[in-house]
Amino acid sequence: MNDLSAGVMAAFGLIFNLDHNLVEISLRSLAVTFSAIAIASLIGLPFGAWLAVTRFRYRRVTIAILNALMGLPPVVVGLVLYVLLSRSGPFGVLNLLFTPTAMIIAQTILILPIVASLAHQALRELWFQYHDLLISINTSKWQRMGALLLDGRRSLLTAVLTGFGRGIGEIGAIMIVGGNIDHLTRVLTTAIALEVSKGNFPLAIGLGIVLILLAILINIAIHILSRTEREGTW
Amino acid sequence: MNDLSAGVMAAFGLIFNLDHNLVEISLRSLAVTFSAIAIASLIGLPFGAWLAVTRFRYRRVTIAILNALMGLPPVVVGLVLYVLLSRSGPFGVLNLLFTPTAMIIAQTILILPIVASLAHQALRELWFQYHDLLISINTSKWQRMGALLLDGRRSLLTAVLTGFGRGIGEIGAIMIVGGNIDHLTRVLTTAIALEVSKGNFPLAIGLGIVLILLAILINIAIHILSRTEREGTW
Amino acid sequence: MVTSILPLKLEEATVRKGGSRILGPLDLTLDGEGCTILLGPNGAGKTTLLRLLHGLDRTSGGQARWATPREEAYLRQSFVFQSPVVMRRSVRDNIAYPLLVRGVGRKEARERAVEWIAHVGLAGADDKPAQILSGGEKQKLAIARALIIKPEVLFLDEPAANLDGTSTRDIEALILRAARAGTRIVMATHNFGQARRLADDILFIYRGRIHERGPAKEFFAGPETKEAETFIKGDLLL
Amino acid sequence: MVTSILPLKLEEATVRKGGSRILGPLDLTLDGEGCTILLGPNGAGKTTLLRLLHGLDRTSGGQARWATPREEAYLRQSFVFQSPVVMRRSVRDNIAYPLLVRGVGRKEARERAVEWIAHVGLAGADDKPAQILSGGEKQKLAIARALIIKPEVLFLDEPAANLDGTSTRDIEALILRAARAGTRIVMATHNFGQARRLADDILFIYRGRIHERGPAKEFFAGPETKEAETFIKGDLLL
Amino acid sequence: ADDIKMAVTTSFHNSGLADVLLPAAKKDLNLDIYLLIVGTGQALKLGRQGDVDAVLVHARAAEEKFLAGGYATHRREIMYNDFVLIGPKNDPAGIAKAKSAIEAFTDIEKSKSIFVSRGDDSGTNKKELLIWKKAGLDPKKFVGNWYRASGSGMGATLNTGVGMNGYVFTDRASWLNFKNKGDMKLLYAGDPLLFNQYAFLPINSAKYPQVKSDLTKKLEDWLCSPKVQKMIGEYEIAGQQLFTPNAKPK
Ligand SMILES: Nc1ncnc2c1ncn2[C@@H]1O[C@H](COP(=O)(O)OP(=O)(O)OP(=O)(O)O)[C@@H](O)[C@H]1O
Ligand SMILES: Nc1ncnc2c1ncn2[C@@H]1O[C@H](COP(=O)(O)OP(=O)(O)OP(=O)(O)O)[C@@H](O)[C@H]1O
Ligand SMILES: [Mg+2]
Ligand SMILES: [Mg+2]
Repeated sequence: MNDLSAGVMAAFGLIFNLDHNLVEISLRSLAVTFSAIAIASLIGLPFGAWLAVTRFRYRRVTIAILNALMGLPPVVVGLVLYVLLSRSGPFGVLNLLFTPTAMIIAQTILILPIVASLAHQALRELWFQYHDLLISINTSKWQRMGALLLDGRRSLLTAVLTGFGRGIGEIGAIMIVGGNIDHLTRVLTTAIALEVSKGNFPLAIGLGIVLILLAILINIAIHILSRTEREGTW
Repeated sequence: MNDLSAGVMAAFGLIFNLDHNLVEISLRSLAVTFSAIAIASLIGLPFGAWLAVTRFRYRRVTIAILNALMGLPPVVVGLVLYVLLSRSGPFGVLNLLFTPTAMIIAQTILILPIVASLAHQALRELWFQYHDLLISINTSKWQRMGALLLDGRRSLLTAVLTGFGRGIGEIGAIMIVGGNIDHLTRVLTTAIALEVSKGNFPLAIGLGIVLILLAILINIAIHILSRTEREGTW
Repeated sequence: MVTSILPLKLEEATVRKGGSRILGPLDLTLDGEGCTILLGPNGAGKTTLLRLLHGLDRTSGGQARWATPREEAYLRQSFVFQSPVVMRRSVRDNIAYPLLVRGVGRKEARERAVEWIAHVGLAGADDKPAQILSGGEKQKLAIARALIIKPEVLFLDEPAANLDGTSTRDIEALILRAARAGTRIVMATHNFGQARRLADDILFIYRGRIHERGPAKEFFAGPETKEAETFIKGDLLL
Repeated sequence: MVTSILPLKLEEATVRKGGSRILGPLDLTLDGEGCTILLGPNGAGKTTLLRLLHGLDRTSGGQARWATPREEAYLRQSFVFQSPVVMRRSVRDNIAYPLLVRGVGRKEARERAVEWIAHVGLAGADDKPAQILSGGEKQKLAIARALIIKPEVLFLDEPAANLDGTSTRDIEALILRAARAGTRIVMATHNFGQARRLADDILFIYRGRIHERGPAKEFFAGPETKEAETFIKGDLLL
Repeated sequence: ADDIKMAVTTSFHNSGLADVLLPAAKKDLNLDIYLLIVGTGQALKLGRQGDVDAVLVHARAAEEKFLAGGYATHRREIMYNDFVLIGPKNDPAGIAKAKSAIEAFTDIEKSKSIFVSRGDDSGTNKKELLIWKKAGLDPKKFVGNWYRASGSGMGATLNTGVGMNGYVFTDRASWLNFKNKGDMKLLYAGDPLLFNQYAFLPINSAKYPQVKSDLTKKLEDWLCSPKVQKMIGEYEIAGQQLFTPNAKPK
């Protein structure tokens, strides 16, 4: 219990002193996860829309697999990526291992199925409403996807935010491909793991509190900016 | 690359020999995550429904926080739980640390916000359709929640499956409160982490493949059983 | 029913939405028996008024009060929406639902639902998912669901808009029967023939206000206001 | 328009849903000009037939063929649904959308949408979110959205069900004008007055079949089949 | 069967010795030993919290502090092995020819070759920092990007080292048992400075009554028994002895 209160104190200490290290790793955390979520949204949202408007033979299986991929174990993703990016691997020449880029790639892989699957789920309901109309207007598949993405943008927010949450709290994959190297690839979660392994629980909990506060702040900010749940929307 | 193909081979070897250890830790993985998802669904689905049908002052903030909690960093959850369950912590007398029960608690905490938040998102659309009717029929809040949960059960599946995916692939929290003890709390993900730390990549990748296959199988099975996406549903 | 939930009184009631006043301020007392028909052009506020009376929309100013406590009042009234809302269930379960909500056992509720399915002319559709019904069939379902609780007040928003001649007649008969059994009917329609057949009195809604009110015969014989006259002419010209 | 997309030919066309045949088999040729009205009881299959003609439902047997390739044909027809579907956009953007889909620039599309908003009597609603429109207003939006592309064939499924007298007359005028300008009209309605005013010929649908077909005058004067006679009587009895 | 929980460091577990000792303990003592494999700091933390019955670690100074806090009843040395320097086969810093550990470290610093440190305050990390200190160098002041503190366990650090083709300071057991050796090999070993002592610390049951003192006593006696000491001495990987038992009989 002392560790918990000490953790809260540590969090306050870190925040109020704007601890130099804390700022650095927090910014790196945000940079990595924002990049990953941007890429994942760019691919995942249209894919989700595509899945919503397209009927094909193996659709159910595809959706089931996509759902399953939401649970991709981070350690495995990190490991496979490590093997691919390592000097002796096929992409070794790119020299990406132990760089933030590798971490972004890892998180993108983890987040993408989440964004795509939740986007599909959100747009399915809208497609159910729009189906007849959009077919009647003789829209192309691209136009249908566009209409869904545009008119359903509010409900896509949850998909993106879920992906963000998954990314910012993730550790298994980025630990392996990033290496948790000080001043290079250390982010909030890997720093926490390090403090845990040192037995320095108060600091670890303190960093954890900072991480959670950061996530909550960003969520509230985005909700306010996008005005979801405004009384007027329904 | 050799590691990858060796990993695939290892996976086949493990599966076809029904490796005794593999079966044990796979079953434990499933038992822990199924328990956690059952508890999280029992609480999270009704809570999501409640959020959909209730308008209160701090609703937006609550939703934003719930979204943020989807990204609860597993390590932090594990750590806080450890401090609470430790012998010198307030719940030490329960002797839960380093037991599957502790792992179930940890995963439940991680999964609950996901299930609740995605359930809310799924039911919001349905509530939009049902709103006038259910108010007109003079349903109580409980009856509204019941109607949404019953009629929206198909779309709740994604929420539950997302939670399942998060749980089965999770490692940060269960490592700390479970301890990755052989024959007691070792599950697929912690076994993978152990092999990675031994540098035994083929076996780690092999176990990872088993884990992913398991997740895909379960997803497909549930999709088939629940007949989502049947042509008839829309 | 021990005490009646009527009269319902509106005092200076207004409804604002999206920043502009779309209804009122208006005073209205609804009591006694019979059938009141709401007439008025598209967008006049008929639906809004019905929703206000039923408690689906709140007053932004003034008030709406039933003779009994809210709780009590809302249990004993039904509403049939302009575009029918059906639940993702079988036809039977849709119609039985208001009974379940009021504590009737599942078995009895289903049995009574089946009776009502016959009354509204949906026989044979018991087990169909309600979503696949045709437009008119959904409308009939909605009417059965409203009547099954034997409401004391029944609000209907263009319930026969999508019905064929025979169905319209059947539904009108059901409404009249309910009216005769003591149910207070308040209904919006664009069908003048229907208004003539059913109405005891007419509320002419125009630009969010009750522009004219009077017994049906007098209204159709010669309305007092110019707007109502133009409105009736609009239909006659058809 | 170089070649016409008409005639549309149905040959032994059937539609099955949920295991049972709900339409057909039926043969039908749709060509020339004018206005064909579909009449028939609730659940007869009018909506299904319209959807089949428009290509929203597929034949389960037999076939439906346009004179031009599918692609071409579908670009030059519109549909107004029984319960209007509106997109989560402003009224103007809803009406402009079919033009955007056909490659018209955003600016021009919006300008033409504004004209049509006036034509259907929605003036002033340009920037309102379409979802908040009243039932009749949504119906008008749907009609504007269908007419803005100047379709060669226009399908309407009870487009005036929720309209008041004046609006009905206005919309009928728009439909007649389109018909005179060469648009082929196919429309389902339960309003006999409307059918009389608009129809060149009548398709009487009964239990999923074309039970009777003929020029409007003759049909109303005295239909050939007993079922059609009963159906007309059902309306007259009102 | 009885069971106890013991926190051990990753480097001990990576050696594979546990796979030999655990079944033997089960057979001899009918005792299930549940191992918690964590960093040194975390292992001692688990002990301080009373969540394990004993710890087996290799960080002398930290152990003394632990004892002084009254968390363990005593400290019993069991065995030792040694630390080694591994690195790329072409050995850019030329440490293979170094005459002492200090010289090897200095060579690496001079050539600015990549060096991946645990950087996690573990026993291994503390020893590494001690050697830098003895060499008159301070990693905190290193310029350039060659000294990389990976902040992770032994296995993860080796993986990182292999991935970067850099030097890594590790214990012999972890390296020999490590599967992902890549292009790396053992380059320097043998300085007495690299001596790595493992000690067993049973948790004080006066502090935590739930601690199974009788069982830890039984285990300690067993570990120090001639038979088990011999087993430890005979444990080999690839023909190399990993540990030297050195328990003093009581
Ligand atoms: N949320 C809203 N914000 C602004 N205006 C609204 C909103 N909801 C409805 N309105 C406007 O209020 C007016 C009255 O709507 P109402 O649905 O009551 O009309 P109505 O008389 O039922 O018409 P109809 O005969 O077409 O069904 C309409 O012009 C509509 O556009
Ligand atoms: N998916 C489905 N499965 C089974 N039956 C269906 C399905 N969809 C529609 N039907 C049935 O087909 C019949 C014809 O429906 P349709 O909507 O074409 O009728 P309609 O003539 O337009 O009726 P209305 O005048 O009430 O609009 C109805 O009885 C309906 O219940
Ligand atoms: Mg209305
Ligand atoms: Mg129809």
